[in-house]
Amino acid sequence: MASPARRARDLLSRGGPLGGLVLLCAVMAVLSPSFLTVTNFFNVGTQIAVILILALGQTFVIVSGGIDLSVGSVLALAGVVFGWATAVAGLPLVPALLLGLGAGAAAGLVNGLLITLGNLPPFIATLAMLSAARGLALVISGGVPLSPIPEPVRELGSGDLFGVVPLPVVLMLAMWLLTAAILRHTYPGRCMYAIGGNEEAARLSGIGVGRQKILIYTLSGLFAGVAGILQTARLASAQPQAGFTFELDAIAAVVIGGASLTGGVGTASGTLIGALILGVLRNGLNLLNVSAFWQQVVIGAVIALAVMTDTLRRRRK
Amino acid sequence: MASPARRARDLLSRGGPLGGLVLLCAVMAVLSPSFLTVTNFFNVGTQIAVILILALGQTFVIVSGGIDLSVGSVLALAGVVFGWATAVAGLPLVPALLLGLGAGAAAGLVNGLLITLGNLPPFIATLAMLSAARGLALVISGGVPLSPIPEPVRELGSGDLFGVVPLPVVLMLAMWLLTAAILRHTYPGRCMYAIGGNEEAARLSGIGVGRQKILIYTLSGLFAGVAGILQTARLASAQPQAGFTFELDAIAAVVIGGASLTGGVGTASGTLIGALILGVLRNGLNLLNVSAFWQQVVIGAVIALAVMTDTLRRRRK
Amino acid sequence: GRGGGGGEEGQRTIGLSISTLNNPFFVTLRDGAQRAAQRENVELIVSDAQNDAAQQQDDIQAFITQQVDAILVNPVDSEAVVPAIQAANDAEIPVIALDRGAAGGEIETLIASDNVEGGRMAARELIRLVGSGPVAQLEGIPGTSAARDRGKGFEEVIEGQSAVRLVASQPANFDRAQGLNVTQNILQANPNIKGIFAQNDEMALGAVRALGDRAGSEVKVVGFDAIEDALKAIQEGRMNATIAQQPARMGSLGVENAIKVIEDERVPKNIPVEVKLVTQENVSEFRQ
Amino acid sequence: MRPLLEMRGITKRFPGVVALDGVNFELLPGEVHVLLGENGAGKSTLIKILSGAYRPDGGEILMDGRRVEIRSAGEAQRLGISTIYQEFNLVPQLSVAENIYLGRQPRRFGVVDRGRMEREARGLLERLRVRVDPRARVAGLGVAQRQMVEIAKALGLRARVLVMDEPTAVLSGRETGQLFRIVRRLKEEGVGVIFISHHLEEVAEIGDRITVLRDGRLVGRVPADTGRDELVRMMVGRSIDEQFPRRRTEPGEVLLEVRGLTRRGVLEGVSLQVRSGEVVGVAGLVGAGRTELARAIFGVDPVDAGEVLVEGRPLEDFGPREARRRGMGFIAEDRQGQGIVPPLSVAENLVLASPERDLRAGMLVDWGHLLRRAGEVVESLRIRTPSLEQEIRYLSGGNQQKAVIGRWMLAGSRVLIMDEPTRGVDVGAKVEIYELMNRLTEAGAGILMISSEMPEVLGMSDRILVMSGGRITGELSPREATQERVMGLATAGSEAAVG
Ligand SMILES: Nc1ncnc2c1ncn2[C@@H]1O[C@H](COP(=O)(O)OP(=O)(O)OP(=O)(O)O)[C@@H](O)[C@H]1O
Ligand SMILES: Nc1ncnc2c1ncn2[C@@H]1O[C@H](COP(=O)(O)OP(=O)(O)OP(=O)(O)O)[C@@H](O)[C@H]1O
Ligand SMILES: [Mg+2]
Ligand SMILES: [Mg+2]
Repeated sequence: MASPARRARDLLSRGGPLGGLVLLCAVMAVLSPSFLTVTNFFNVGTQIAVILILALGQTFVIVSGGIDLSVGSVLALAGVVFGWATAVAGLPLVPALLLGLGAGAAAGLVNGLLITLGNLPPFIATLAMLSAARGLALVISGGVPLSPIPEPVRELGSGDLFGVVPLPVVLMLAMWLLTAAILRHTYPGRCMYAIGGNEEAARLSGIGVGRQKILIYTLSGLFAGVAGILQTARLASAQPQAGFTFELDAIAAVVIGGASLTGGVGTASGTLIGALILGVLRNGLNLLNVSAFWQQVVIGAVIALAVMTDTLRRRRK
Repeated sequence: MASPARRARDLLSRGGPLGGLVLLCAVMAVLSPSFLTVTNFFNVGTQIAVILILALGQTFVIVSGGIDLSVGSVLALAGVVFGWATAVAGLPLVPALLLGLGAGAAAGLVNGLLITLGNLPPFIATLAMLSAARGLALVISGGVPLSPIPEPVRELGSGDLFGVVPLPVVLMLAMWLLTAAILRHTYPGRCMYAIGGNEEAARLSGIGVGRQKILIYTLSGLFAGVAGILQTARLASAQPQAGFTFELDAIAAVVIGGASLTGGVGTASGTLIGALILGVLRNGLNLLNVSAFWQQVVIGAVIALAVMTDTLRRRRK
Repeated sequence: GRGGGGGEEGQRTIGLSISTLNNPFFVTLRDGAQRAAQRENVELIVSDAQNDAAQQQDDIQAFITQQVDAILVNPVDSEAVVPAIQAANDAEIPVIALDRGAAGGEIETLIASDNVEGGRMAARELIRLVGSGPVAQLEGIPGTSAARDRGKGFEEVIEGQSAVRLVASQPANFDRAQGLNVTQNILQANPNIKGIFAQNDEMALGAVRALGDRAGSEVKVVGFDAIEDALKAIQEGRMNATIAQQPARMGSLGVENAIKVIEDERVPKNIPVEVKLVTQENVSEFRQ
Repeated sequence: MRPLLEMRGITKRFPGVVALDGVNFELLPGEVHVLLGENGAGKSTLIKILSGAYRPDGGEILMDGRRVEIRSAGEAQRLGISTIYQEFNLVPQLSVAENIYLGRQPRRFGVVDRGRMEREARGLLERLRVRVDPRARVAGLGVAQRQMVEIAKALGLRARVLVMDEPTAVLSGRETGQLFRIVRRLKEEGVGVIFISHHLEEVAEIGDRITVLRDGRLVGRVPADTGRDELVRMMVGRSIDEQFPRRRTEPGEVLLEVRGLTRRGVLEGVSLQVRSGEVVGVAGLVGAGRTELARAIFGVDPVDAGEVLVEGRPLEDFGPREARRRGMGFIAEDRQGQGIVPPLSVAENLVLASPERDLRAGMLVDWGHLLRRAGEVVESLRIRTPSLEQEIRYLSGGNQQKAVIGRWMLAGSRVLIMDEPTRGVDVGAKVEIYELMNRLTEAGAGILMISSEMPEVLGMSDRILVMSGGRITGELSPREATQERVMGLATAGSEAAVG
């Protein structure tokens, strides 16, 4: 009933630094004539696809009050497992894909078990996985990129739908819708908000907090696996170094999108906006050919400004 | 009166994963004959000095319920400002040192202002600074390492006290004692626990939460400045790339040491133990000549185990 | 005497500190060194500094603790490595530098290829391929010596002529995925780009993915390092050239010279390892 | 006499609610001025404006006839206003002494003087006759002890205006008596006290004047000896006849059986039965182990020995999940920490314990169904909220409590464990909750009710268990039970346990 309406209100009035994004786009459009074009629009989409998929998985975790530092490494592990299965072991496409995604989900499952059964803080458990998954990716690949990648997967990285919409953008939007649906319309999704909002109250209300957490981290791992396949598709090779320090970008997208690291707050749309802010920023700096050294200064300043625009606007009301 | 005794009990019974550290050292001692030697002991000390100083500054922040992602970049900025002042501008040692430390503190101050006045979540504010400070370090240095570094500072990186104790270890222990004293015995230190434990309660008790936060982040920046000078001293050159991804190690040391990212909990001794676990682990793997790929897997596994040992032991009681 | 941590009595031990094993180039260097070590019957201990200058100091310190007979170091940074080298000097362990020099301390010899010369070579080849028109450069991690030196040689040559102009130069941090994204963006602002120089092959391969069918034909791509994937791309015509260093040779020369030094033979102060231009004509020589 | 404090035309708006609408209030030196009103009437909001936690949208505050601006808690303290808040404002990780002196720890040469702080805290606690070690961490204290620490903290300020927002809600008779003794002494010293409570007996006992609020407006100011019925009419706008309308039903089969439950150091061999249609009250002093018993039965904390049977079958694996599945419900005493999920809507808080009923295809949340279900409870419990989608953290304390009870009604629990179910609930709502307990027992449910409010225990229970030192020291029927007999059992045991 009121729920879609509430969602729109969330987005416009309080949720997500939409204001920051709009402002940023306006500035870029003025500064660079190449910015406001359809191709560039899809370029930005393609470029944020991998980070956004990681960030969507991360959204589950952050909404539930946790954190997943391992997503970048798990991305690499999933990609390399897939690459190994197809290029080295010579498995057919589907089993290879399942192996890659399975590796991602398995890494997430281990995170979940370490946190619930091992009683580790999420930061520690996923930090350990950050190191271990990267190590495994290196071991499995022998430290070198694995190829060839089968044509259908390479197509996923560079093909288009109807000759216009790049497939990475299609995949990313599908994952976004899936995430929004899980968060808003499924029992596990609602549990994420409850656990993040007050874990003790959730437990005392009979929610199986441990089981839900295991599911949450497994989902994050699975999303990292999808991102790993997509990254492999885009690069046409499986790289053990893929996704290095991506965890910071993924968490940043979620938090810029209005989620709170203390849990209970966050939406798929917010995360999309957060990823877009980061993507538009990098794209714009490239278009403007800003010098390498200054780029980092500008990125820092704009991130702060984009989020501040939003919090100040919210406060004024 | 009872406080030193109580402190010791804290340390042994509940605080910090001392158990994990002891176990780790025991295993290393059995596996490698070179481990249990005085030189190696000081080697580990020298190796963790920079990370520990960052982590001690980070302890203030984490105890107060925040996070500082910028410490690695601020380290580089402080080092480069110092290097520029001495090697390019030709300032005498003391003003150059003050400039370097001042740059660190100033970066921290900006973090604090963004968080209190700008109303930004600490994650966002310090992420922006992570990027901006690194950019400034590159701009100031022109992207090249700056040298020569004056002899007294180089001596700080490689000299000894009484011909045995390396100066980095001396500096690190001094900073550790300072941190412990601030946390335990000063008004701002107690405010950190209060703010981290229940910010609303702290505010309603009349604590100037905003002012204290500004102080906390400035302190973290200042500690990063000290770490930057020490890193410059050890490398005998000021590097714009110094401290890259150190924030993760620094936060890890604090959290492994028993602090909670939700705030209110954490000690200087815990952080020392956390840094030692990381340091002994890397040192040991080098001594054992474990292959580079497997090292990361082992590091991940041991971090998880070290902290788990502790939480399981605590739970059993 | 020696051999506290050095394996069986009488066997030589050499420590090899590598800047990073996350790059196939250095993996090849290590393989070359390991093959030479096997051939010469010495023990080789390898450690990976993961591109962290401080970690490298720690690694070298560990070698000193283990009392190895010689140290091969592939510095993360020429200046940052100095204190560690001095420590080895104090412990009277000879040090040989690989790939990158050291700004101080006593080095028996430097076995390296010249990155600045490689940059120049790449610029000349790109100019030859493009003829005239705008080109772009993909930079490595800002502040690293490889990015500095390669960029310096490349820009020096480009600025010395007027047919080919450098219209965009952006960092992609030696990373393939970033090379892809940044190239897309550069093409957006400069659709008529005729050539791209990437400061390593990883970024060049990212650029190739971004260019799609235009790679190697309409838009010329020159990389650096001659990694296996790049050689394959050149053979297939998707890339045009790369600069080959000879990492395996660097590794084996390192071990061979280390043994000479241990046995008190004299070695020259500089042992240059040629850089070679790899093009479609000669690429087959470089593939194993 | 000139008023110590005056508030004139105070207005405060929150999104969707006008919490205060032009309220006037005054406080004389040496007066205990009681604020009365239903849940959500605006009492806490008024005193939070006084203590600097909120800024008013309109109106002015005068102290000693001079206009003052109170922009922060620090300024309020400097003006001599000290506040005990309704929700706990302690730092759980810190010691009792440090909480008492939070923000103003005694210092020597810039170093916190822990020794002096602990000595002075000990003195304060002794004045309150609270047996708590000043060095103990607050996290380990029960709610009553925490409340006493809050009181000590406020007293330690030696304020001229002492504001107490429902200080007695979690206290049992003994502590309340001690608190009142101290309040009387402060009155003699000329301190003005603002006192908020839902216990009308207390109001008559300690108060001088009463100001009644309804829906954010001032309804009237009357002397403290005004009759109960009159006060209720002013607060609620209608009269409420019976305070404890317990309708007894014939007990049916045993729903809940606890056998020899033991948790070392806290519970010892506790056995009890709750039958269908029965309300079993559990009385005891602070720290008697009643909360621990409730938690152990519901499987929140592990036990060392004993078993719990629901409808004759033992719980298989201890845990709230299993307990809920078997038809148990649990209302925790710490509403903020264990009851509500603050950032979630009222609706979602209500359905938290019965999510499966709003699922379509076993998976997807049917929001329409969910909101309808929640809406019914909001109506039947008269939960005061601007909308079902309001975040529950913005509701007044009493309304939050009703929502937590509503959660288990929606779950259709047959065995309810209620730890201080009417804590912070207004008279009207209290009767509604009692009525609800009647409805539940008539429908065949059984209730285990822990309460520190003696009249409630005596008035609502079909049987009364008295606990002390982690054991059940006696069972009384409502006929034989009197305040004195209950206290006798409660103290006898505890003295034995301590001594
Ligand atoms: N921060 C807030 N944001 C939005 N609404 C609020 C906020 N604080 C209080 N309210 C609303 O203001 C009204 C008054 O609340 P207040 O807490 O003052 O009631 P109260 O009289 O203290 O009730 P109780 O007896 O239940 O404690 C309520 O409708 C409440 O929902
Ligand atoms: N979280 C806790 N950690 C440690 N000790 C606790 C905790 N909660 C309660 N206790 C202690 O356990 C004992 C029993 O407390 P409990 O809260 O069960 O008593 P109670 O009879 O419910 O009294 P009340 O709830 O009125 O404080 C007390 O000594 C109390 O201090
Ligand atoms: Mg209230
Ligand atoms: Mg209790």
